[in-house]
Amino acid sequence: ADPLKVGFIYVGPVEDFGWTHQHDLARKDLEAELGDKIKTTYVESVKEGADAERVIAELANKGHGLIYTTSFGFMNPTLKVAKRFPKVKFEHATGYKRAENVATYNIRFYEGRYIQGVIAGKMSKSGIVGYIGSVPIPEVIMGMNGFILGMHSVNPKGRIKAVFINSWYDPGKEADAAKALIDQGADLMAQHTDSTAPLQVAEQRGIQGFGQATDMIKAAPKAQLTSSTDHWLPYYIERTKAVIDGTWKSQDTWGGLASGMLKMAPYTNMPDDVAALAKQTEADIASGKIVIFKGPIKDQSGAVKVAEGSTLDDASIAGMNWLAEGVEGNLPK
Amino acid sequence: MTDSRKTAEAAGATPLLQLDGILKQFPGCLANDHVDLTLMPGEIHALLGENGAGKSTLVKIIYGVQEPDAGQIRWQGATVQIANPAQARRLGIGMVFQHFSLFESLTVAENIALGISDARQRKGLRSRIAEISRSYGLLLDPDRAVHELSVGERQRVEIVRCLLQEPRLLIMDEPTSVLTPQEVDKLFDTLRRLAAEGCAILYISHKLEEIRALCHEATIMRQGKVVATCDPRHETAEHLAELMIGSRVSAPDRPASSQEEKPVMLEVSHLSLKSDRQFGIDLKDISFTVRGGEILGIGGVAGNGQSELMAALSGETLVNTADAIRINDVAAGRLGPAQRRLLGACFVPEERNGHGAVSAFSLTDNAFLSAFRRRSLTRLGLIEGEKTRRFADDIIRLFDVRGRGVRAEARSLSGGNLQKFIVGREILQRPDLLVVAQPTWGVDAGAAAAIHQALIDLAAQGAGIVIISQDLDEILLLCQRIAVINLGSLSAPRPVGEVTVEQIGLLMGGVHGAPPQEQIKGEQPRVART
Amino acid sequence: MWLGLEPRGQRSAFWTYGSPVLALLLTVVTAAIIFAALGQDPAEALWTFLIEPLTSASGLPELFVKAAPLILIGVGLSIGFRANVWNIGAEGQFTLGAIFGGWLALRVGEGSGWWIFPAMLLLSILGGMIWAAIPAFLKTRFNANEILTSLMLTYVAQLLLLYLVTGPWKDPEGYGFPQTAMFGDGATAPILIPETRLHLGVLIALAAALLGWLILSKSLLGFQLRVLGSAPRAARFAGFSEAGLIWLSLLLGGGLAGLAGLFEVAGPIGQLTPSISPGYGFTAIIVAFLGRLHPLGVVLAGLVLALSYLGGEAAQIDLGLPNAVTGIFQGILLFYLLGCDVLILYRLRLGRKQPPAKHLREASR
Amino acid sequence: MSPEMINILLSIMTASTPLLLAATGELVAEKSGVLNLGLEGMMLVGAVIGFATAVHTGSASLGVLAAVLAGIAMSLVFAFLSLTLMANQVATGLALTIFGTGLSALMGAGYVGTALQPLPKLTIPALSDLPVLGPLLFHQDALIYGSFILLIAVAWFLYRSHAGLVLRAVGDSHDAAHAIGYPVIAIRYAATAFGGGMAGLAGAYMSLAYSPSWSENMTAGRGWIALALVVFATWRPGWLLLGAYLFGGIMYMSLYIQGLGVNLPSQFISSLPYLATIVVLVMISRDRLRIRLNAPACLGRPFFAAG
Ligand SMILES: Nc1ncnc2c1ncn2[C@@H]1O[C@H](COP(=O)(O)OP(=O)(O)OP(=O)(O)O)[C@@H](O)[C@H]1O
Ligand SMILES: Nc1ncnc2c1ncn2[C@@H]1O[C@H](COP(=O)(O)OP(=O)(O)OP(=O)(O)O)[C@@H](O)[C@H]1O
Ligand SMILES: [Mg+2]
Ligand SMILES: [Mg+2]
Repeated sequence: ADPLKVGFIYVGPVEDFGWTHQHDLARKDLEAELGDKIKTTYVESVKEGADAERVIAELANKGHGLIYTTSFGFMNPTLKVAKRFPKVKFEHATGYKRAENVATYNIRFYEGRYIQGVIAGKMSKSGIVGYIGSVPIPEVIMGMNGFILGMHSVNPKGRIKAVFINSWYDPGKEADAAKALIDQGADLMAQHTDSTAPLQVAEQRGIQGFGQATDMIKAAPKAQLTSSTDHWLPYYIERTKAVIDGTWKSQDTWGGLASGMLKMAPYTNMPDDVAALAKQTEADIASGKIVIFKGPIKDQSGAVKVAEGSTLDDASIAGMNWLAEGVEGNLPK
Repeated sequence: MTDSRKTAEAAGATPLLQLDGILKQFPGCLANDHVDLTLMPGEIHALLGENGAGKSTLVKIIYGVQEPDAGQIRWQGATVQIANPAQARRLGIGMVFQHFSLFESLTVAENIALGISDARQRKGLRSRIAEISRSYGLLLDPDRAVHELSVGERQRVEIVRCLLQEPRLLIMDEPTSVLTPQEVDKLFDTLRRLAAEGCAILYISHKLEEIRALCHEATIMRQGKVVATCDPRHETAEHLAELMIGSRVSAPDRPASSQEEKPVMLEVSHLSLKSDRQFGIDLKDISFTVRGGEILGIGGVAGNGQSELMAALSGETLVNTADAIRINDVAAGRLGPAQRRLLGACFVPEERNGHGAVSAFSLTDNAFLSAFRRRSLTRLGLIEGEKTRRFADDIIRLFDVRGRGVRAEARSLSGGNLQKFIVGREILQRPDLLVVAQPTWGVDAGAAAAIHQALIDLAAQGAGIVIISQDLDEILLLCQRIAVINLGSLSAPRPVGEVTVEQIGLLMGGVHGAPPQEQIKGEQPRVART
Repeated sequence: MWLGLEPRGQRSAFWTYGSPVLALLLTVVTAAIIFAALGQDPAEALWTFLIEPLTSASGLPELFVKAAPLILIGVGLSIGFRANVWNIGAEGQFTLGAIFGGWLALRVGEGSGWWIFPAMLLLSILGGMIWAAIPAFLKTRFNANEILTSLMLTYVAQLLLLYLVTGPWKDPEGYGFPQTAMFGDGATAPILIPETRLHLGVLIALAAALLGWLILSKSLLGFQLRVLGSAPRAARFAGFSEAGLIWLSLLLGGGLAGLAGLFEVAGPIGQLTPSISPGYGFTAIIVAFLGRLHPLGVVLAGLVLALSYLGGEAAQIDLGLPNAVTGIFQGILLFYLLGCDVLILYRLRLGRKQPPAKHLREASR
Repeated sequence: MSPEMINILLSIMTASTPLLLAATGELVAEKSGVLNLGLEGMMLVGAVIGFATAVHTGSASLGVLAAVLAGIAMSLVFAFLSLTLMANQVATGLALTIFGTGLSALMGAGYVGTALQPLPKLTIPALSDLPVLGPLLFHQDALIYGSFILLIAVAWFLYRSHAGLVLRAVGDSHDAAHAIGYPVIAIRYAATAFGGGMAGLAGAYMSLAYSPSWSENMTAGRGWIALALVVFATWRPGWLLLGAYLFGGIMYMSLYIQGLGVNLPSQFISSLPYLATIVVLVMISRDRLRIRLNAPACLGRPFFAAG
């Protein structure tokens, strides 16, 4: 049979070394894995908005049987095109709307954040972590909350100073934000933006921090403690094979450490006991021994958000719009 | 041939400068057509010709600003290629441009330094400026910015810049059009002294009387060619004019000054206005009236408030009190140009390109520019193309505008033709009041005569006219009454017959004219020559 | 001197139209060379880039959908540029138009009524105008350079939109994601051809171009704008109000940009999100110049630019070329156009300037 | 002064330096009458070329040099179009920015994510160890010192040297300068090239010192702010320094106050630098007289030498 044509739509350039880069790595590996059973195509730097629908439709038009749309902003365009091409299968990353031929998938990034928080609780002397956020949306917010919960598990006095730079990628601004946070006493740096700038600043200023999306150890050999890294390949192999086999069904996948979609870069630049604790935490999250969003959890104002004894369901996590106690930052109301 | 030249040549002296068959072609016009010219040391040589005859082009070639297409330049007998002004200056050629080449934001000393290519010569510049200006009576403060200077002072900067180079040839392109009679006398003294010291002077002017008073020799050009050489001291002005133009120029019929009282068209009373321009002149308590059929002349040296007055009259700047300007008995001080036109006033500004006309627009569009209201060239906010074209065509026909017709762009017209077009556009709107600035500035005799006649005819039909001009001859020729503007104040208008040129000159000189001779102390050191 | 220029003294009618054609040809040649350098077959790459996008059934409608905002904004900008009013903040005005119109769409929700969409149009124009009124006010009142103020306001507008969609206007059922609810049917731009995305905005863009041309070349208003741009003193002399024309240019440009913004969010996008424009406001500047600041030229230019985007995507899908090729293509096209324009007023003279020929010198004796 | 204050000042110095470098170059170009709006494009190309060169050669100095040359090359494209072919300078500058953005993205694709060690700090023995002044003045990367030296050199050149006088004269009246024999176009080419070189340097600062990496559009509008700075400074070098540090300070402080937990949506705080630019621009521009006194009278006007 003809090879299955698999299309990928990226929001950034393939070389952004963050989000898109990880997807594209997986695409290449997928092609290597499945060989001549598939043929992949990608379109990079597709702007969220009117362009997305056109490009997705164009891929469908050109005979692609499976299309991965890899940014939240592609959600509605994906659904619109899916309606026009019922035979084509669509996979949309990070969204919540599904259809007969549209599945969704995402990674539980907050699990990695929790481990980072645990490490931070051990490593930070000032108890203040600088956290550079991109845009105040649930995915970023749950990361911050996961981080502080992890940190509080070993240091209940720990604090996060959060700054939103309102951009996913702006090295200059990220560097400035890192400096501002360090100048305010932060001695560890966490980031939910895609450039290596904050880690580089940390390295220059002689403090440490965490990478994002990929292993950034090369940019900050002395500063990086670990990094939560995205691994889309297992999912892509499974879903692509399902299309080839004809067993594909619409579903929602939210994979974490257990599924291998989230991995932690090596624990470096830290004492052995901290590394051991981190490894243990990682294993406990994967095994379900640690449930991250388990009560009691208070928000910034001290109001109880998750009661003692209860845990948050996935829907509440996915729509998280409050910052937990210990996070200093502001969300638009 | 003149006496001095005869003796010089008899003595076997080499000419300082010899031009041989200079040819310069511009697209669509042969600016210099095999021009020959010989200049002896110490000679004051006039270059005469109507607009566009090629005078400026010729001297720019001598000064290295432009390159001749053919021909030879010999300097002290040796053939030279003058590639640029710096080289000209090294040879000992200095030039004062028709349009000054000064930098407004820089100081006098900086301006002068810019004209000196040799770094060594710039050493001790200030003391040398002081020395030169003392010895020639050209007082200058080296630290003042040029934009603060009067036109006369600016010219002094240019002249001092040349003198510092110890020139052997000084070229002056229309130097007197911006000076008061007293300043002109002063300039002539300087030039005569320079000539006596052996410096040759090439002197361009349209003012024939001046040339007769100053120059030893004259070369007359027409359409790029040399048509005659003569000794101007032995010619009448009328003959010189005839040589220039190739035919007789008749003076316009003087308007009959009727005794009966016509209605007042323009009444300006106690008009005071702070200039909004950077280095503009404030208008101070200006009052005058103009009646129908009358032509009032406003003389004065450029830069004394003429442009501010023009702007105040045309409505381009508004005055605070509406009553300060009344047009056709309506208070108009707060009305803009459009409303003033509807009251019956039309205007011809001094600048043609970019002010009176848009150079990139066709003549049709330019006809529309200021006339669409009085000629009702719009309907429902749209331009009536055909009607506008007819109007433009009328202007071209009635005012003998030579060009490529109504579709030609304004920039493709020569200055004189564009001026005729603009004057025609305003006159054909049948104004009750016409305010004209510099109606014939830089316009040759033929076109000037036509414009003068049109103005007189308009007055004869009952319109009131104000002419703001630096050209005293023009005012004396056309106007019944004359007033002089100086530093923003206007003298009381007086009938032309009752004032002498000297009186007018004094009014024009006012405060900031030529500095009094007494201030110049000490004996007059000679300019050293090599 | 290897390149001499000689003023013609008059616009050349031929080159007024010839120069963009020449620029386009030179761009195609250069693009072919770049493609070859990137290891592609130039002919095939050019085909993919310029022709292939139009061959599919949805190609032409998509071209117009992409071009419509560029044309709408470009027409407004070209009118302003003619008057020397350099509004480069159309991107921000576009955003405000979307916000204003989107506000009503969110208020009415699923409600219906014939008036909703027209009212959204008016609101979006108002929004764009308000954003453009700021530079107009700052320029006429304080003499502040509109290039810089309008540009800075673009960043502010984007942050405002981001604030709204992550904050107060966030879709309550959207899991906190940064976007509003989808607009209701009553608040969505009518589709002209079923099964395509060709929406009313395309027609309005073409109508705006026609109207813009009428205004610029036939009306008193357009005349005034052109005079202001070519000779500000002449405009004052003629009694045209400079401040008034600056206001008008900016409001017109802002209003059209706002309208374009609305048609994007109420058309292909269907909601407010943080990224509603792939830089239309900036691309429209190229469109305006490419269209020689002539509204009808802007239509052509808008289509050419839209084609370059579609072509860029096709080149990625079919040839695996990087996306940056599109930006380079656009930059080069604009460079060539600006360069070729010299031919309108000047004649080219190649070769070294000749010293006066001997025979000419002889003849001068 | 507390160590925190010193750190804040150091951060502001870093944020201000690219602005100062780019604006110094633009000042010289504008003084000669050339308005080059392509700063952003030239900075980006400088940033990517500088970065790539440093990666391949392993030498930051070579990277800086290459960035300067790249900036010059870009500015010469601008100069050819706007000076030789007399294209509208505003349009050409915009085109340069669009082109530079695309070109840098294309050239830089392979370098995203590559990390580089930042420019070494120049420590001056003994002096660098002084309290307060030591870290502020004697422990910086070379380009921060360079930005001061270049600004002083430019101020000296413009107001103390004859060549600078000629350059200002060309900007004041190109016709007069031509008439007395100065090669207007050549001088403007040189000034434009200097502006381009400085923009390239500013780009190199971004990619080699500020956050040593390359990413698409990494200058993020700083070229435009540098342009605004020249107007802000009304073309005077001293004020340029003040302006660059003021803006660098605002850019940095807008992030700093967010970290303090001020109760304002982050988007509002993020928009502060832009709003501040507008406010300052308005305050400066109100004084029309000063603008006209200092602005080069021929700014942006094409020149054609007849003859
Ligand atoms: N740069 C140029 N390009 C084209 N034509 C030119 C140029 N300079 C001068 N001309 C034309 O050459 C002719 C001679 O001009 P020139 O300036 O030498 O005249 P002029 O005798 O000095 O006149 P005026 O008395 O008005 O100063 C005119 O027709 C003029 O239009
Ligand atoms: N970029 C531009 N800047 C300034 N003027 C321009 C520009 N482009 C064109 N023009 C000129 O402005 C004038 C008016 O242009 P307009 O578009 O109204 O007329 P047109 O080009 O002849 O088209 P049409 O007659 O079909 O309306 C023309 O002389 C035109 O050539
Ligand atoms: Mg002349
Ligand atoms: Mg037309």
